[in-house]
Amino acid sequence: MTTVATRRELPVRAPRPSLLERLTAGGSWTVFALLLLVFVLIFVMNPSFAEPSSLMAFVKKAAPLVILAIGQYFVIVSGEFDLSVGSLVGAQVVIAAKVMDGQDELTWPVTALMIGFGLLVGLVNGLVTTLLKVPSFITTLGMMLVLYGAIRLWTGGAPTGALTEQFRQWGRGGIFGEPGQFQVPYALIVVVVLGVLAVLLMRRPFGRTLMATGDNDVAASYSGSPVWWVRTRAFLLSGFMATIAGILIGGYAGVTAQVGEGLEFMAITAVVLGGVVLGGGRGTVVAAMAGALTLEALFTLFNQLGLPSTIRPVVQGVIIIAAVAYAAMPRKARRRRPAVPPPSAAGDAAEPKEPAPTHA
Amino acid sequence: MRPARALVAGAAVATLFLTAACTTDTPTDPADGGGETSAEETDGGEETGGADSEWFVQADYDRQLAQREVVPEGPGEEPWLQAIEPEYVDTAEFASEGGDKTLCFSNASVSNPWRVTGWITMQQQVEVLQEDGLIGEFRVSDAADDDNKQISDIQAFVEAGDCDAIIVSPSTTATLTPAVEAACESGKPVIVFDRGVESDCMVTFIHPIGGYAYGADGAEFLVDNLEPGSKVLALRILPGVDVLENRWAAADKIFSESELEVVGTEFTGGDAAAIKDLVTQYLQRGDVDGIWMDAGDGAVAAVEAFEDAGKPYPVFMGEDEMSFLRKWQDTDMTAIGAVYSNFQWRTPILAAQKIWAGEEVPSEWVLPQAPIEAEELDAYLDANAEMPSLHYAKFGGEDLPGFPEAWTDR
Amino acid sequence: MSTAVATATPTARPTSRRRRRIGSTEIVYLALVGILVVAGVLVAMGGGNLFSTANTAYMLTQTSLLGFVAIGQTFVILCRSLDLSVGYVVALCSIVGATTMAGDPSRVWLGVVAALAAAAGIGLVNGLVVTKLRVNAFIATLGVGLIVKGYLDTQFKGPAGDVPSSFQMFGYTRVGPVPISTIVMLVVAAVGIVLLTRTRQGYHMFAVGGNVDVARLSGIRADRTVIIAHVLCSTCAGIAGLLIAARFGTGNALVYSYGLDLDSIAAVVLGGTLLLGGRGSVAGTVGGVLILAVLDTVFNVLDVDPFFKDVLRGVVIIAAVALYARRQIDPASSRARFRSNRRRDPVRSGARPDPTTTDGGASA
Amino acid sequence: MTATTTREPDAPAPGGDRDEIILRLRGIGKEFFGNSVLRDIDLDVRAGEVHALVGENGAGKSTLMKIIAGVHRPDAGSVELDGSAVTFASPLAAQHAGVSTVFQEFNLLPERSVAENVYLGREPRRAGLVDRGRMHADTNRLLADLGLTGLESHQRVGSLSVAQQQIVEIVKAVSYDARFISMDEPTAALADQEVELLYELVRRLSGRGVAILYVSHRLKEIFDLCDTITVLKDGNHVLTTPTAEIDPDGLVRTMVGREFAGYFPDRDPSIVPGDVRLALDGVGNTQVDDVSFEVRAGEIVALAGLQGSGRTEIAHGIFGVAGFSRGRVLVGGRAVDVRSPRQAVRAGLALVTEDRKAEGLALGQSILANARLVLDAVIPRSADRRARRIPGILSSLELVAASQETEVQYLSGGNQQKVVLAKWLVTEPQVIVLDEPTRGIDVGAKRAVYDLMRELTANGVAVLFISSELPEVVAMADRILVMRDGLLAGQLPAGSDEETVMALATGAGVDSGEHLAVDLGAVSHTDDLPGTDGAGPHPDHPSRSTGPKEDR
Repeated sequence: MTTVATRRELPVRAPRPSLLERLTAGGSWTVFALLLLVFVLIFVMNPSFAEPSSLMAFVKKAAPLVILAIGQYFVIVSGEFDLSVGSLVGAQVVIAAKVMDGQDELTWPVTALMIGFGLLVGLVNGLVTTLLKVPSFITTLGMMLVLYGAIRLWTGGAPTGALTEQFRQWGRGGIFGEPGQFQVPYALIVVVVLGVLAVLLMRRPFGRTLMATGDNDVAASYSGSPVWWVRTRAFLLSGFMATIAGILIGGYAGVTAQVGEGLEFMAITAVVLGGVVLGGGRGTVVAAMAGALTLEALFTLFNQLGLPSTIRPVVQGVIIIAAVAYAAMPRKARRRRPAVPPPSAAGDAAEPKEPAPTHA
Repeated sequence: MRPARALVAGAAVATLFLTAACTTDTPTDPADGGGETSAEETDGGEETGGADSEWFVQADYDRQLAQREVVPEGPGEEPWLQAIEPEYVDTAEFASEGGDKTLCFSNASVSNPWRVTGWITMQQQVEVLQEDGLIGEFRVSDAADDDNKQISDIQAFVEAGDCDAIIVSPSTTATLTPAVEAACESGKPVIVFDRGVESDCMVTFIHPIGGYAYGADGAEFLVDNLEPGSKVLALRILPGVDVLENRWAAADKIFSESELEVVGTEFTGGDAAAIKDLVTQYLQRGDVDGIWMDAGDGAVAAVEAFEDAGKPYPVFMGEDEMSFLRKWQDTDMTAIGAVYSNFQWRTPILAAQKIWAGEEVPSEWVLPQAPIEAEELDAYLDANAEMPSLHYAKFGGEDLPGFPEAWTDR
Repeated sequence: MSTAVATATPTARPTSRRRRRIGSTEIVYLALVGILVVAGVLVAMGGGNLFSTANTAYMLTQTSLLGFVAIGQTFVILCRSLDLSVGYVVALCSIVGATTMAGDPSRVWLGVVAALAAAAGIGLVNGLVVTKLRVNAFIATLGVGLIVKGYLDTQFKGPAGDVPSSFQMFGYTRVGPVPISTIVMLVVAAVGIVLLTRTRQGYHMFAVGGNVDVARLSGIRADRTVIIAHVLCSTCAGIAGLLIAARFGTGNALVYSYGLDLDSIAAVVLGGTLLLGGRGSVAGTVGGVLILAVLDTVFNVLDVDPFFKDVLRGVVIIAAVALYARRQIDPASSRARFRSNRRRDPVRSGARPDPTTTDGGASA
Repeated sequence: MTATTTREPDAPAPGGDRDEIILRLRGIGKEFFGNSVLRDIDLDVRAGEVHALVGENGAGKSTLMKIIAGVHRPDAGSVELDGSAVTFASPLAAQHAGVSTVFQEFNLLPERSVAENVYLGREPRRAGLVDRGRMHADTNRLLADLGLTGLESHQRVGSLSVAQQQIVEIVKAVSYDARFISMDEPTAALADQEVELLYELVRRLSGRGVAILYVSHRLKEIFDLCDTITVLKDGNHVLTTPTAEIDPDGLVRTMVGREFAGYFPDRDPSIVPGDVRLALDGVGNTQVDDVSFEVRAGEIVALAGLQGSGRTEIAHGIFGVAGFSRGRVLVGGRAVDVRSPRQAVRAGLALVTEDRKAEGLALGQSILANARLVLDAVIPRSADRRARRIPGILSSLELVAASQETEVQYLSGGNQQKVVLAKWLVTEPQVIVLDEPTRGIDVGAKRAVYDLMRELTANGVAVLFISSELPEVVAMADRILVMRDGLLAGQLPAGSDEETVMALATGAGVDSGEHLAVDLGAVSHTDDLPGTDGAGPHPDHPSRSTGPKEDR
């Protein structure tokens, strides 16, 4: 807002802010800077990482988290949480292995089954949260326990069966070239496609409604948006993305008992790292994906540094806090966010220069 | 605020007075021995335990390595009844007529495939004895890896007082010691297996040779099969678990005395994705000729990392987990399947049987523990053909009535 | 999470004596009684007795550990914050305590003080990061937790330290069926109740959690209040750590894998405290912990498959909170019902109190 | 102290130090970013005096209040309390010095009791613990002193009526032993019958020698209540006069610089009501009962009545927010069963809610996003196509902002309301329900709303117009329906005078004399954005132009 606008026509876009302004505006640039920095460091540490095949290997590893971040983004931007994705990923892999049990002809049916299951979990999360009014933190926490237990109950504690090679290609294989040489991983294609779709979706009416619902669900519902269904769809998307992530992880590394553990926190961390505000209504999906990439890149960097693996959590913790703290740093008063969830538009706008967020 | 905080502190203080005042069923002070073997602080730089860490006890190391060569007493076709250098103790005091006994088992958890496999074997063994009418009730508490809960579980068994024998598979050696000792004092026969406790109060402590032997089997294999100067990557699950630490301590010792170069020691949490990623990155930085693992979980992922990177297979130390054995056969690489004898899960039940019968049992019941070598591979693959991929070849349940359904369809 | 929790806003608090509606806490204990009855019957049908000394003792022992942590968690949640680092604090304090005592009975006090000091320190850090660095509590405490984890993994390989038997009594002694640890937990709970209902600090926690701007305007140092809540939370976790040490006879770093963080939050919410702060009670939390403990015991006595326990736990937590949400929807007016899940409720919740932005927009 | 004495303007009532000047401002000046929003303001407020501070949007009232309250520091001039110069570091410091301010937003915790709210931050203690007995006793005594029998210290604030909450606010201020209390539009949120409660309280306070600075847009209150009136205009002190020496028209002239006449757009005789667009047939629910009426195409039907009389509930019923459980609703002749706003929109209905911020807007989103919201939410398929009309609508409403990407939270109340209107206009509704559409917005924006209503009728839209401000009801409506206690109390033709309406609304005109005084609120009930007062034409701030000039 740079001029006293007394003209009648509104410009579609605000006048371009200065470079500095853009660099320091909002949380999301932080993540891109960090991402860049980490990659530069990695390249310096280990030039061979810059080789295409190495990068592709990185992509394969990072893809699942990026996709989880997309799903988590939808939920968080609508003002909710999804803690169940981790155990959902685990459940999906185990289901796949047990049901297809290495029979190629079952690959596709099972994939369909998994997607169905993922959507079902999302639906339950969504409906319990929206209709039964259970805080999504609790809903998805419960779902996390349920999935964890149910799956092990079903498989007697340890995953059984096996994944088919065909199924595993998604996470393991690629096109163009032979395994061992450079390949464009399917994972990369999947991520790009889903990423683009997500961006488009957020520009669609649904995306706008989702955003508005996260910002002020009452206003949204008074405007005819079916809040419960909008949020439920966010959970459905999260469930779907978790399924895809499961397919990729299963493909990448096969079946183990631990698969998926802790991913929910990774995903949320990634999204927040991307400057998306817990509580909803702010942030871009691209930044969320960048957050996921940054996180994965960090882990890679730790390896390249030969950082003792027991110290890594320390560094990780410091960096996450630092990044978020930086993004939360008051530049303009209105950029401030309350320090505790959920960030409401309320609060800290205390400077007189602050145009009053008018409120009833 | 000051008042309030003071109050909290005060509460804690008050507590301790209460504590001091009350009568107690605290077990005898485990300080002796406790202090030594339980880990003290290590300097921050040295992070992966190993030969020069508090986890390495030369005497135990030597004993275990020696025990590998000893011919165990007992029937060869029933390794779970064999014992190495047993010192028998008399159990007449526990002898009791009749059947329909109540057998209580405090399980650390069934949170990994190895334990799941063993747990099935144990249940099958119990069923046999229940058929015979010896065991009436088989009461189980699963602590889900929560030491605190397991302590309560054991206490509950003691409280209940109707257990004719208490089997404990401790989730952590040091922390369960007090509870186990309490159990011993209850006068019931106590059987400990897998991980031990820092006490010898139980009637018998059943375990395979141990972590040093396990780690050494793999390390020696790598040393024998790799050119001097070759690079070895050590993949570990997590720090702080004595069994695993011993495995690495032994390997570390052997590697340090060898020409091999250990390019890295990584904790993977047993997560296949993490393992594959780590190995892939090491391969990006240079060749890796050998892989040493402190547990088989995710071994296949490590192998695949080589495939996907288009690198030749390393000399590989895995475990007797079917997925690895099968991969081993498919790829025909130079490998060894270290074994932490899964059939030990049968032994406690049979030990209970003996104890009730008043037969003597070894006070420390050391079961044989031999790795699977290339020439035995096919045999074990055939024997476990139908078994799921996370099954363990040396589960020793082939002769149980439930075989194979009990293990195949869980 | 935000909006759904807000459904609770229009319920009556016990504070209004006249036409007082039955409060959340009462509900929790009613639920507890209900569960006890059902469970007792189930066990009885199985030929057991849920209330045998053994089972009672087991039940109560189970409450102590989670109890301490959840009581602490109540303070931060009341302040609209959250603490995901408690698990790591417990682990750390078990080790700090045990290593400081080093098997020497005369050093018990030193160990206790050291452990609690360490805990308070971490709480202070949590509070500072949340308030001064304005990092969302979820991320802040997650990060601090990771840092502690890294320290533990690096410095301590598994069990460390040695607790003299005199202090192990804290873990094992019982008065009748009631373990000392449970008594201590109840003492701490009592302190917590006094703190929240009888001290300014407690009043201020409700205020900060209810509406931080109102609190500020009334001269409450909001940041300080949140920091103190975090310090208290960690301190309680520290006591839990000492309990662990006493029961283990040593400290154990791996305690952080017990999932105390999420369990404690679940217990607090189960106890009827709003996840968004401003309303709740320690008494309720203790009730929530008891409910979880009873379930644990019953599952144990009935020999329920460990994995099935997780399923049931999950279901119970969701169901319980769903029930609260039901009754928390204010029947007073249809509009209230409709607005129930709004984030800013203008007049009725006295929202948007920033004195510097008084605009002409009339409230309705 | 009773009403009569407070109404003696020039001669404040007898009794000791009633002339003593409690608060004295001299040459107060304030600049924000180089443009001055207050220039050389002098103000004396005496003990026991109720001193009105009036002025149009941007006149500087809020800034002045905030300087007194210790929110802002003056750049020039001095604030004297009891003759000694003071500077308050914070609102709290001011409060402890006996200078309290009752802001518009309630600074209350709904979950806590009255006592806990009143003593928040300074709870009485004994032995380190909060002395709850004393706290409640003190609160009850305070309430008794102020003759507030309806309130009780244990009540949960969230369970109180808006008026009671407002009173708790004031009680809180008083509890600081305030010698000076400034109130910013204390009646803004109150229904007329509730206002009396507040009057009573204010009079008691002044009776106790408290000096009161009373900011209001409702001239009726000012003339009912205040002894002295100070008018600010564009940051300058224009006039201070005893109430008796000025009449409403003169006052409006001084503050608005505009005659009242011709303020409302005239009815266009060419518009004749068409078919029935909206018909309610004996509808009812928990809030209202047995309400039947029709709204025709091109007709403006006003729904008048006191707050809580069920007007808004009717709107919410029609719109499916809290649907009717009885009776039928017909839209365009077809019976519709509207169970949600979504269905309402589909049926061709639109509702401009009374609470802009809470129900109308996603404050963190852009103007465009908000304007598109209904389209995106209800008819996503054609949303993009129909959204193309938005820029045109926005500019026809003369919305002022830097760009469509501006987040609405940075707009003035008036411009925000225009966004809400645009959001609904773009859906081309058959029936539009306007619930207090002019509340809390400035003159210019109000005029825009009135013009829009006429324009809508010209286009054959049926308008249901809910308002508390009688002048606009009388001036705009073709028919006036009056609600009372959830029932339709009666229907009045266009041009009925306010007395009749009020009589009907209050029931048989009991003491309706109270309400006969002309309420020019419609004219002067302007939007006091601190931003407007504060930032002025600061680059970072569009709402400046929502000042009086906007409607020229």
